Amino acid sequence: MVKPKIGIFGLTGCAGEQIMILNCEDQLIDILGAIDIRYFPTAMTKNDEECELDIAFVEGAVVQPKDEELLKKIRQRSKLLIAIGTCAVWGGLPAMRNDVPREEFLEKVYGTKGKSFKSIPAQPLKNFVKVDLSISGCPIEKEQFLKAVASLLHGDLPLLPSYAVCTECKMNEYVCMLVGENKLCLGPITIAGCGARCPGYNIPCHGCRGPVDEANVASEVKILKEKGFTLRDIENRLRSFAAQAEILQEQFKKE
Amino acid sequence: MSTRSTLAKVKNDIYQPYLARIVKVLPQIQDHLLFQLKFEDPRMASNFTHRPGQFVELSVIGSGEAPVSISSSPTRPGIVELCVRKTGRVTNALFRLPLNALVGVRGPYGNGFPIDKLEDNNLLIIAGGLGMAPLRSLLWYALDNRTKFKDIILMLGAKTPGEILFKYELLKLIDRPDMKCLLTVDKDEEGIWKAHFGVVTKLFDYVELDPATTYAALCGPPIMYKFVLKELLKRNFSKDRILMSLERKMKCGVGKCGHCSIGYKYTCIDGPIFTYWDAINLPEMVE
Amino acid sequence: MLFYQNLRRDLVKTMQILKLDKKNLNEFIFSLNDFGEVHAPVKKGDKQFVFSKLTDFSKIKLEYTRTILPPKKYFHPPTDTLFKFSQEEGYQSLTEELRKKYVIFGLHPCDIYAIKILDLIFAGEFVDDRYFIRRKNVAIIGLDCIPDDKCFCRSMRADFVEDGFDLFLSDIGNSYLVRVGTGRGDDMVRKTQDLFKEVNKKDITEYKRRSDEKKNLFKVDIELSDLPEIMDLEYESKVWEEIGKECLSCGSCSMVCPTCYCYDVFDEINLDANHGVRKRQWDSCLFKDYALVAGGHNFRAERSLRVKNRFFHKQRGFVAQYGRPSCVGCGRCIEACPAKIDIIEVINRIRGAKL
Amino acid sequence: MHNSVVIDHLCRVEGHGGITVNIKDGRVEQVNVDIFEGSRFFEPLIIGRHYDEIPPILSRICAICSAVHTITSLMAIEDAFGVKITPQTTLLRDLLIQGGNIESHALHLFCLAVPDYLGYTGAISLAADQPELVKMGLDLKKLGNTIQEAIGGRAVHPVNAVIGGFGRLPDKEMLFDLKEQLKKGLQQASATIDLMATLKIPNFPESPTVYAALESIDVKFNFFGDRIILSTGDSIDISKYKEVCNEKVVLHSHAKHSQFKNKPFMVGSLARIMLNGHRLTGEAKKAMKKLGLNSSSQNVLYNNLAQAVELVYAIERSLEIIEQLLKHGIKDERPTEVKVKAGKGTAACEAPRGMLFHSYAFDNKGNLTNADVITPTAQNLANMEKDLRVSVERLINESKESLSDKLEMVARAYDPCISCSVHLVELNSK
Ligand SMILES: Cc1cc2nc3c(=O)[nH]c(=O)nc-3n(C[C@H](O)[C@H](O)[C@H](O)COP(=O)(O)OP(=O)(O)OC[C@H]3O[C@@H](n4cnc5c(N)ncnc54)[C@H](O)[C@@H]3O)c2cc1C
Ligand code: SF4
Ligand code: SF4
Ligand code: SF4
Repeated sequence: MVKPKIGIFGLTGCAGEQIMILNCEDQLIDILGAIDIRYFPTAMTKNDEECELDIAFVEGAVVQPKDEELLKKIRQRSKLLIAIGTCAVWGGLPAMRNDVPREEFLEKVYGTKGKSFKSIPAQPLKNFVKVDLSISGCPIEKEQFLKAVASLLHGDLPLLPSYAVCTECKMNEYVCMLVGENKLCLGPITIAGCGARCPGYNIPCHGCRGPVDEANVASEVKILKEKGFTLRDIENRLRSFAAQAEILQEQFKKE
Repeated sequence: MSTRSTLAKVKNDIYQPYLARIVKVLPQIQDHLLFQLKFEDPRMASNFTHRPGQFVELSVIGSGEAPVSISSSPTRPGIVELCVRKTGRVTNALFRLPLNALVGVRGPYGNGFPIDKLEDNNLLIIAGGLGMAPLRSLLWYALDNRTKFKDIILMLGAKTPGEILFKYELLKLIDRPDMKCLLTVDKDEEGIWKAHFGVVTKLFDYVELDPATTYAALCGPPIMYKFVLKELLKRNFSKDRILMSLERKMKCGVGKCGHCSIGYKYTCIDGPIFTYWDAINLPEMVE
Repeated sequence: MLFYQNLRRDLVKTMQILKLDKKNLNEFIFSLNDFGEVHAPVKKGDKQFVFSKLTDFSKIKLEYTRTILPPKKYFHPPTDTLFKFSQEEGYQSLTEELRKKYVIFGLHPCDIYAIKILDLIFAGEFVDDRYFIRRKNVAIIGLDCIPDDKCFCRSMRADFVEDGFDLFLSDIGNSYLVRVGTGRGDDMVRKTQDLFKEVNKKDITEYKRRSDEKKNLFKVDIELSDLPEIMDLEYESKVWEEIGKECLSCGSCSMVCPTCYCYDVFDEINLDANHGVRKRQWDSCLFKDYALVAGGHNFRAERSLRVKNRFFHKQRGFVAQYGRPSCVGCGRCIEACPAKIDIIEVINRIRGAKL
Repeated sequence: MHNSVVIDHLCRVEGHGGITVNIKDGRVEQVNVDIFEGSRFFEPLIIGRHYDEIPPILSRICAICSAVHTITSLMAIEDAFGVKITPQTTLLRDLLIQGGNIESHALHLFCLAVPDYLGYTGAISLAADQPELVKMGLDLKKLGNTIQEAIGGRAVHPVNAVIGGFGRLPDKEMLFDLKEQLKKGLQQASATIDLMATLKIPNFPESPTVYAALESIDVKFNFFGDRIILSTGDSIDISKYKEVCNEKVVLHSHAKHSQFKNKPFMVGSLARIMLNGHRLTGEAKKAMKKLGLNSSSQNVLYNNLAQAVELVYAIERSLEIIEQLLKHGIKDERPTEVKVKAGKGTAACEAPRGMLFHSYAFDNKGNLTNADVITPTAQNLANMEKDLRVSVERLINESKESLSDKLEMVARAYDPCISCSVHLVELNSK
């Protein structure tokens, strides 16, 4: 079997996905045996900047023209482009306040010198190129990544859950943070895959994996309001990880 | 009913797929292949039988399982033929397999056509698109037991000649004196098509049907059902004499996983063949 | 003839009813370890309960209302590995862990009833042996209960059970009436025979008193007899759309329902791209892709249709199939739903009752 | 001889950075560390947010230091509101931070630095030749992650550490389990020291260096502290951290640079060992001696040795914490309640790469009005430029390739966490 050529790229982000990949300590040697890593600057020198790739895993959001350039180049040289992590899939935290002009931020942070930096509103990869598969998570789940790689090696696109965090939360028999504890839990509208990690620690879901396909945001907001949360608190939480998701944008426009 | 579960029950695990080898792959139309499978276990190979209209759960090892109608006739045992359209995860994986690869098969499942009832009647088979896959089994069953049936009529509609499943096999039937094989296409850009043009319902003009002694067996896309049913009802067909094969998502094939349930029926064990009467009495059944 | 009369008398004797002093309960439960790993209701968080392995007697919560997950998790676990596979060897059944023995202590009648319903589903023309092997290896000890405002098992005719348990304990003050339901139950009792006493008149009176009292504690009452017809008539009701707007499709109700059994099946492959396992995992008819088929057609694309389907299947479809609703009125889905969709209220709305 | 060296993309560091060296007439004109990681504007993004949302958001500044970012953020908030935490919480936080240290140091040593010294392009190629060595490194790394998962709920961006305590407490079995793994880890860490002792460490970047670190809060070596100490002899309260990390914007970089009294300084393992190393005990103390680290080491490449020493320390410290927890039994504590009030809070921790500061101001509703985060990598950038310049001056006659390899080595010795340094700092919004 010819080993597929893989590239692991980071645009702008915290490198969480790359770290999670390196965190697959027990499987790393197996993975290296099964694939041919051509580009992974976080882990190796002498990266191949040009070769055709079978699969490109891309982490991070696009926040500057440089990111966009790199992304387009990656698309050109890759058969499959897989967005990994919430930043790449949804825009992530950096896209929290795209309503504020970048110049304002630059000036606040760098003062007058800020003008010489280029910055664009943070956006997910799909706004620029075709994305073949999205594995969200902030960071991605190790298990999910490993299963995805295995599926890809077998020639299939991986199966990812399309249901909400609540489903996993219930399967794990955790105490409900929303119903029982009246906490601001986004589990009902957040895509599963983390095993309802946070409710498992008695922490409400912050929505770090982004919304499910058909998220009933209006109902979620209504429930939270009835519990006494202010629209501001609710909106802030909704904005944290996937403010750019259309289904959430619709909600923001309503208010 | 007896044929349904005897095989699966042998080992007491109703979900157990048995290994079968892909012995031949016959290209059909684009993205459709006919797979000839032979069970690895010789006993399975010789014991496996089914009723036309039944399906198997086909496993592509590592990719998953999907329901597929049996296209071959039980009158020709030893080989199970499946005509598959490439559409998703499992079917794509199936298309990647080389000849002689192993797949998993369990079944046959579903009620199949009520053969005992159909016998001694006229048989009107109406197919559209992939609908020919299960109907081919019925057709050959009837032709191989020719004396048990009265008139046999096949009506098949496709967009173009290039999109007719089992085209060469069916074209040969046109000349067969003991049946009526009516094939129609919407258009033929190459200009070589010699049979009918137009939608499948137009073929009704070429036949005389006695609703009292005829069973109609339908399988095709929803839009076809809509028009064909209208035509049949117009000709006073009893709802009990219209048999249709319905499609629903399936995971287990044996009435447990819930996916194919409509109202209080399971498409997999109560169907996939339903009479029109059953169908209209199930909520959601007919769109 | 005499023979049968004797046999009958024996049968009555074996279906005995005994009495267990409450102070002997712990000792009795301890003895159950010989029949399997004992699981019992314990607290989770501040207000919730779960069936879980008993490690400490002081943790048992006999007065629990309902557990987050129903006992179905013991017979039809959230994820279940069915086979291991490889190209060379095909699919090989995994059965080892099916054989583990459990004793679940403290099931309420509705949960026992629900297991009987699951039995119907997993039996039938194709018998799901995985389910039934587990079923055989789990002993069930029932416990009566006090309904809360979400319980409507009485309406669903699941407030009392005659069978489906090995033993059933009813509180009569200082002791429990213990009904023995099976030979295994009989073995359990005989193992600690000294702990049990004969039932006397007073006990019977007390049992009847409490049983009557329980009937009056239900705050909810649903008329079942004409429900299927009414549901058919209200198939196009606006109520479904209204609920569809509220429903989050989060799946909570299906996960916690003791009689929801739907599952998905998928293959998981290893990094060697050859070996792997086939699993099944709880699914829900409320999920968007539940009825989605290849090519993109969705038989229940709208949420309202999916919500409707759940209620129909419970209260209408199952009746047609098995002569009773599959809902046992445990109240779990009411408690779990973040959107407060309440099956009692839905039924009442469909009936047009004023709320 | 060449005119300029450009390292486009620093490899095996986390994030995007490059080095540009301009040479004119055989003289080094300019050395820049360019950070071209995009700006994510963390601080302005969170202005107005409710206090309890701050830690999970700011954890995302950096994946590899996410545990310590979370803890420092929690501490700054607790400082602002006067929340007291229990000794058990303090211990668990320390344990979580040690998990982070083990993971970070093991990753840096085995996947990034050691391959350099042994002449490999990275752990991937090293694994092909010396799988046991890489396996040992991965085991150690995994140990760090296991701790972070057990205590923090996730290896990256912990969820379980919250204001006032923890969401769920570890149970006894879990701690016993960790203890066993840590014991094995300690052996592997000792083996790491033996390995490090054999490495030939070149001295081309050696030059006078100012070190800065938190003064250990304890008599023992520690990652917490209320005062900043420098090798210049200065000692400053952490609330005045700005006097040390006097940040300025430089045009070639999205990260700001820090200088103390107009001099660059170094933070991180080496700085900690230089300033607090005398407080080490046990195996870590022996390791320091074995590796020949003493308070006059001025070679940044020794940072890798210091990391190895700290690897031993972190494991020993974790064991110590677990012993204490087991001795007293895990108490079922709920997080301390927060009483919100207007105010400011500052906290500092030693992150794997050096001092980390979080400083916030809140209004009386508990909404954030001001935030300032200074990461170690940002503090190190100026010093890194200094070391690079020294190195170029000494190596100016080497081939371009060898020069750039060596410069990369210097940059990597700092273990820069570039994404960390480029979130932005200092914001005064009214
Ligand atoms: C009774 C019956 C007979 C069928 N006969 C044939 C046939 O002869 N030839 C043929 O090509 N196709 C047939 N189909 C359709 C075939 O089952 C689907 O095309 C197939 O399941 C797609 O699987 P996939 O994994 O490639 O697609 P995906 O979209 O990846 O589907 C994933 C899974 O969903 C389920 N699923 C998806 N679509 C369907 C569907 N239409 N029906 C049932 N389950 C579905 C399956 O479990 C499948 O594995 C039949 C369906 C039924 C119900
Ligand atoms: S805790 Fe959150 S994720 Fe879990 S069931 Fe409740 S709402 Fe859903
Ligand atoms: S529970 Fe929510 S916030 Fe927590 S990991 Fe899962 S998706 Fe992310
Ligand atoms: S439908 Fe609701 S009340 Fe009825 S059995 Fe299921 S969870 Fe219990």
